Amino acid sequence: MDMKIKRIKYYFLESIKNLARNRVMVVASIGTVAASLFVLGIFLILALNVNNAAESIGKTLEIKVYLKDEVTTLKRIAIERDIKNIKGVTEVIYISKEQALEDLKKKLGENKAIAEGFEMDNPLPQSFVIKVEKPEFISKVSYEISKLDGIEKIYDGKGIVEKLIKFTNIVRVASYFLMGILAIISAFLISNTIKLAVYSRRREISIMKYLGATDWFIKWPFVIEGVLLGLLGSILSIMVLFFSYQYLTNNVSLNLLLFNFVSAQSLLSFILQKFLLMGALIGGFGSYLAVKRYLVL
Amino acid sequence: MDMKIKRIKYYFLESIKNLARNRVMVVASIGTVAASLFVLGIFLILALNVNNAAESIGKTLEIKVYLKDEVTTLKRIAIERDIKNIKGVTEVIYISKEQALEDLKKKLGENKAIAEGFEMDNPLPQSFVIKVEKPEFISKVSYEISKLDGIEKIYDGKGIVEKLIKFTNIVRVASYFLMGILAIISAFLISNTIKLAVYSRRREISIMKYLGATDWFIKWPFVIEGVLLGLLGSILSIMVLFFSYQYLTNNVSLNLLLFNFVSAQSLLSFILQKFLLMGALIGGFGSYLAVKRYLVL
Amino acid sequence: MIEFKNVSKVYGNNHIALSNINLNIKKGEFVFLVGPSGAGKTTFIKLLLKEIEPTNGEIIVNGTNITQLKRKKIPYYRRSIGVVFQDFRLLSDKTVYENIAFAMEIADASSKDIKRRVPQLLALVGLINKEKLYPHQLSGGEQQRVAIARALANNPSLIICDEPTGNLDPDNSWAIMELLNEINKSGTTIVMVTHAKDIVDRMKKRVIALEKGVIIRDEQRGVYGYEN
Amino acid sequence: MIEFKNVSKVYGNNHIALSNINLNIKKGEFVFLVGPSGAGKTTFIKLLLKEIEPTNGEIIVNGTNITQLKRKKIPYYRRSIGVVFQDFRLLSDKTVYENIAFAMEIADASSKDIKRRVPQLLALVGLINKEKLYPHQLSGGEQQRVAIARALANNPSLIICDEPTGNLDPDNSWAIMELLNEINKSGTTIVMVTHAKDIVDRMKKRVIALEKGVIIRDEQRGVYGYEN
Ligand SMILES: Nc1ncnc2c1ncn2[C@@H]1O[C@H](COP(=O)(O)OP(=O)(O)OP(=O)(O)O)[C@@H](O)[C@H]1O
Ligand SMILES: Nc1ncnc2c1ncn2[C@@H]1O[C@H](COP(=O)(O)OP(=O)(O)OP(=O)(O)O)[C@@H](O)[C@H]1O
Ligand SMILES: [Mg+2]
Ligand SMILES: [Mg+2]
Repeated sequence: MDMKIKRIKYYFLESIKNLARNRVMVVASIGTVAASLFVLGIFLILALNVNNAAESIGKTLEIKVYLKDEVTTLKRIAIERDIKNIKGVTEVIYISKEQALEDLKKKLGENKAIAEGFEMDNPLPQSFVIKVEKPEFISKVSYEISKLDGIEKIYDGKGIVEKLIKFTNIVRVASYFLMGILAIISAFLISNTIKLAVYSRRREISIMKYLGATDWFIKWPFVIEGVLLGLLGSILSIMVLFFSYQYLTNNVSLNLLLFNFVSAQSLLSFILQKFLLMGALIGGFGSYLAVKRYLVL
Repeated sequence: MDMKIKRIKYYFLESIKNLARNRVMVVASIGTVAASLFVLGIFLILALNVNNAAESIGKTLEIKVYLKDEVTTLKRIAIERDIKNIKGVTEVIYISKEQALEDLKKKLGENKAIAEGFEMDNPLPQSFVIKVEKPEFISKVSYEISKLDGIEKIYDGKGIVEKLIKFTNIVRVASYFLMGILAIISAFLISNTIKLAVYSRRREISIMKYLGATDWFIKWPFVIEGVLLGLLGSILSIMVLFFSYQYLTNNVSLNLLLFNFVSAQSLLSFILQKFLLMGALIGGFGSYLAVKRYLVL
Repeated sequence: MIEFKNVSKVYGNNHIALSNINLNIKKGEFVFLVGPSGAGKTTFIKLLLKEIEPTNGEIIVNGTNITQLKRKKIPYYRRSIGVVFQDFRLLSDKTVYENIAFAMEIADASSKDIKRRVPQLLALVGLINKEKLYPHQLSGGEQQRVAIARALANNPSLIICDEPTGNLDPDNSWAIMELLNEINKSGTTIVMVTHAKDIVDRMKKRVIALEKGVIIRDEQRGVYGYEN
Repeated sequence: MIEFKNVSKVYGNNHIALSNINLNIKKGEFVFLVGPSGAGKTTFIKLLLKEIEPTNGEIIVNGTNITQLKRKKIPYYRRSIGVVFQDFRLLSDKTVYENIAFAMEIADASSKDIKRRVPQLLALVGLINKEKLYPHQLSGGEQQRVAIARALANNPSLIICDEPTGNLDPDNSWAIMELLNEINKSGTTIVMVTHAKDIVDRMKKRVIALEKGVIIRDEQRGVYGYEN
C-alpha cells in the first residue's frame, strides 16, 4: 500500500517534470485541445440559441376556442374546468363578449366607429385563450377540446405549429449530429497532436523499455500528462468561450430577434463538466494509445 | 540556370523521400489539415444555405401598387413605363380590374358567391405587381413609385422586408466572422501539428546545419513537404465534404423548408480553390516557420 | 549462467550477423568479447537483452530460456542485468542524477536507497559535480561514465558492457576496469565487448573472439590477439 | 591555418571548459589533441565549427576571423571543413549512401560527381555492401566509418576528427589512420582528438595536450604521455 502511494506520487512527479521539459509539446497540445473544444463550443452556442429561440417562439403559441352563443355562465365554467384538466394546458384565459368587443375596438383604433353598431347586439362570441407547456401539445389539446360540448370553433394555428415543430426537430437533430461529428473531429485532432508529441519521445520510451521498465511504469506518466494537458486545454477553451460569449451577449443588441440569448452563466454550467471530462479523457486515452504503440516496437 | 533546375528537382525529391519515411508525421499532418478544413467546410455549408434561403425568401417579396380609379389606359401604360425605368425593378405585372376580380374569386373558392355582386360595378382597383432584384431595393423603389401620379396605394410589406434584410445581414456578418475565426483556428491547428512534426526532426535539422547546409537548403524540402501535406489534406477534406454533402442533398428531403439546398456542385466550385490554396499556404508557411525556429538554435 | 545453444541471427533477408553460436559463461566469470567491427558483438548483447530475437537457437540465462520468456516477464528479466550500451542510451530529458535514479525507480528501489546510492555511484565514476547537467551538456567520456554508473545502480548479478571505454582516456579507462574487476570479485558476472587491446591483454581474463558472426577463439586468460 | 587567440569558453555561469587558449596550427599539419575526459577537446572543435561561440578571444581560420563571421557565411565556412563528430551525427532518416551524398549535395556537387565519389568513399572505409542500410542498422564501428567517409567527401582543406576510432578495432583503426596520413600528405590539415595512446605514440605527430581547459603540453613528434 505504501508502495502504491509512493508509485502514484512518482508518476505524478514524473509527468509534471516531463511537461516542464517539453515545452513545444505542451504548448502544441494545450493549444490543440483548447482550439478544438473552442470550435465545438461555438457550435454548441449556436445550437443552444437556436433551440432556445424555437422554444420561446413555441411558448407564444396559443389555442383560441370560441364558444357557442347558447353557452351559459355555468356551462362556461364547466368547460373552463374541463380544459384546465387536459394534460399539457398551463393557462386558460376567459374572454367575455364585452372583453372581445373592447379588444376589437382597440385593434381598430381610429376606425373603431365601425364596431359601434355592435354595442346594441354584440355579435362577437365569448372565447378562451389557452396556453400549453410545449408546442408539441397543441394538436393533442385542441383535439381534446373539440370533443367538449358548446364549442363553436377552435383556432390552433395548426399549420404553423406543425411546421415549427418539424423545423425545431430538424435543427435539433442536425445540431446533435453536427456536434457529434465535431466532437469526433476534436478527439481526432487532439489525439493526433498527442501522438506526434509522444512520437518525438519514442527514443526515450524505447530506452526505458530496455532498462527494464514495465509497460505501465512507462505508460502512467504519459497518461497523466495527457490528462493534465487535456484539462488545461479544456479550461483554456472554457474560459475563452465564457468570456467572449459574455462580452457578446452584453454588447450586441439583437433587438430585432424574437428571442433572448442563452445566458453566459447557463452556457458555462452546460459546458463546464462536459468539456473538462472530454479534454481529460481524450488527452489521457490519446497518450495511452500513442505510448502503447511505441512500446510494442 | 541548369544548377537551379537541378536544385529544384533535388528539393522535390528530398521532400518526397522525407514524406515516405515519416509516416506518423504524414498521417498526422494530413489528418489535421483535412479535419480542420472539414469543420470549416461544414460551417461554410451552413452559412451558404442560410444565405441562400434568405435570398430566396427575399426574391419572393414584391411591391403591390394600386392605381386610382380615374387612371386611363394611356396613363396606366405611362406609369408602367415609368416604373420599369426605376433602377432595381426587374418585372412589372399589370393586373386589370377584371383580373383582380378573377383572382379574388379564386381565393374565395366555395364562398365566391360573396363577390358576385361585384360583377356589375367592379370596386376592385387595377394594380401592378412589381418584382425587384434584391430585397434591399424595395423601399427605394416604392419611394420612387410614390412620387408618380395616379397611385392610390402602395403595399411593400415594409416591416417584413426590413426585418428580413437586417436578419440576413446579421447572419451574413456573423457567418463571415465565425468563418474567420474558424479559419484562424484551422491555421493554428495545422501549423501546430506541422510544428510538432518538424520538432521531432530537430536533431536532423541541426546536423544539416553543422554540415554546412544553408538555411534555404534545409528549409526548401520542409516547405515543399508542408505544401504537399497541406494540398493532400485539403483534397481529402474537399472530397469528404463534397461526397457527404451530395449524399445529404440527394437523400434528405426538407420539403417543409422554404428553400432548396445549395447544390453540391456549386459548393465544390466555391470551396475547391479556396481550400487548396489555404491548405497549401498554411502547410508551407507552417513548415517554414517551424524549421526557421530550429535553425536559429 | 549464460548459455547459447545453436544461436543464429539473420538481419533482413540474408545478412548473417551471428551464425550457430554455442557458448557457456559461468556465474562469476569475467569475459571479454572481441572481434572486428561488424563481427556481431552488439548483436550478441542485444540477443541477451531480448532487444532482438534470435533467428534460430535458444538462449538460457540463469536457468531460464529467455527465448520463450513471456512478454510480461521481460522487464523483470532486464532489471537483473546492468548494461552499458555502445550508444549510451541516456534519457535526454533527464539529468545525470535522474538518469541513474530512474534505473533504480524502475527496480522499485526506495527513495531512501536512491538518495543514498546515486551520489555513491557518481563518486565512483568521478561525476559528483555533474549531477544536475543533462546528457547533451556532458563530454563524450562523461556520458559514457554515466552509462556505467547506471549499469551498476541495481547491483545486478550480470553486467554487460558494450565498449565501455571507447570514449575514455587511458586513466579513466583503467579506473573503470579496476571498478569492474572489483565488482567481478564480489561474484558478479561480467561480459565486456571491447576493442582496447591493452586492456584485454593486461587483464588476462577469458577472451571470446568473434569474426563474421562465428566464434573463432575462446581462451581462458587470453589476449586480444588481432595483430596489426 | 588555425589560430586561437586568448580563447576561453565558459558554460553556464561558471564551468570553465577552455581557459585562455593560444594556439597556432599551420597548413598541412597533423595534430593530435589529447587529454582526459572533460578536458575541453570537443569544446575546442565546437568552437572551430562555430557550433558554439567563445566567451572570450578570437579564432582565425584561413585568415578569416570566424568569431566575426556573418551568419550568412557560416555554411560556406563549414563546408570547407570535414568533421568526424564524436557522436557521429548521421542523419537517421537517410541511408549510408544518402548520408554521404547529402554532404556533397550541400556543397553543390554535381550528380555525376556524387555518383562517382560516394562508392569510392564507401570502398575506402570498407562499407561497399552497406550503402542501402540506415544508421540504426549499422554496428557502432560501421557508423563511425560512415562519419569518416562523409568528412572526406568534399575534399576539405581541413579535417577535424573527434575520437574517430573509439568504436573501431585495431585493424580498422590503423586502416583509418593510414588513410588520414595519406590525405595529410597531399596537403590537408588534420586535427584529431583521440584517447588511443598507441596510435598517438606510433604516428609521431604534433601532440597538444589539454587538461582542465588549459594546454599543458605542445610537442612536435610527441607521444600520448598519460602514463597509467
Ligand atoms: N537492424 C539491422 N539490419 C540489418 N543489418 C544489421 C542490423 N543490425 C546490425 N546489422 C549488421 O549486423 C552486423 C553485426 O552488427 P553488430 O552491431 O553486432 O556488430 P559489432 O560486432 O557490434 O560491431 P562494432 O564493433 O562495430 O560495434 C553488422 O554488419 C551490421 O551492419
Ligand atoms: N552545454 C554544456 N553545458 C555545461 N557544461 C558543458 C556543456 N558542454 C560541455 N560541458 C562541460 O565542459 C567540459 C568539457 O567538455 P568537452 O566535451 O569539451 O570534453 P572533452 O575533452 O571532449 O571530453 P571527452 O574526452 O570525454 O569527450 C565537460 O566537463 C562538460 O561537462
Ligand atoms: Mg557494436
Ligand atoms: Mg569529447
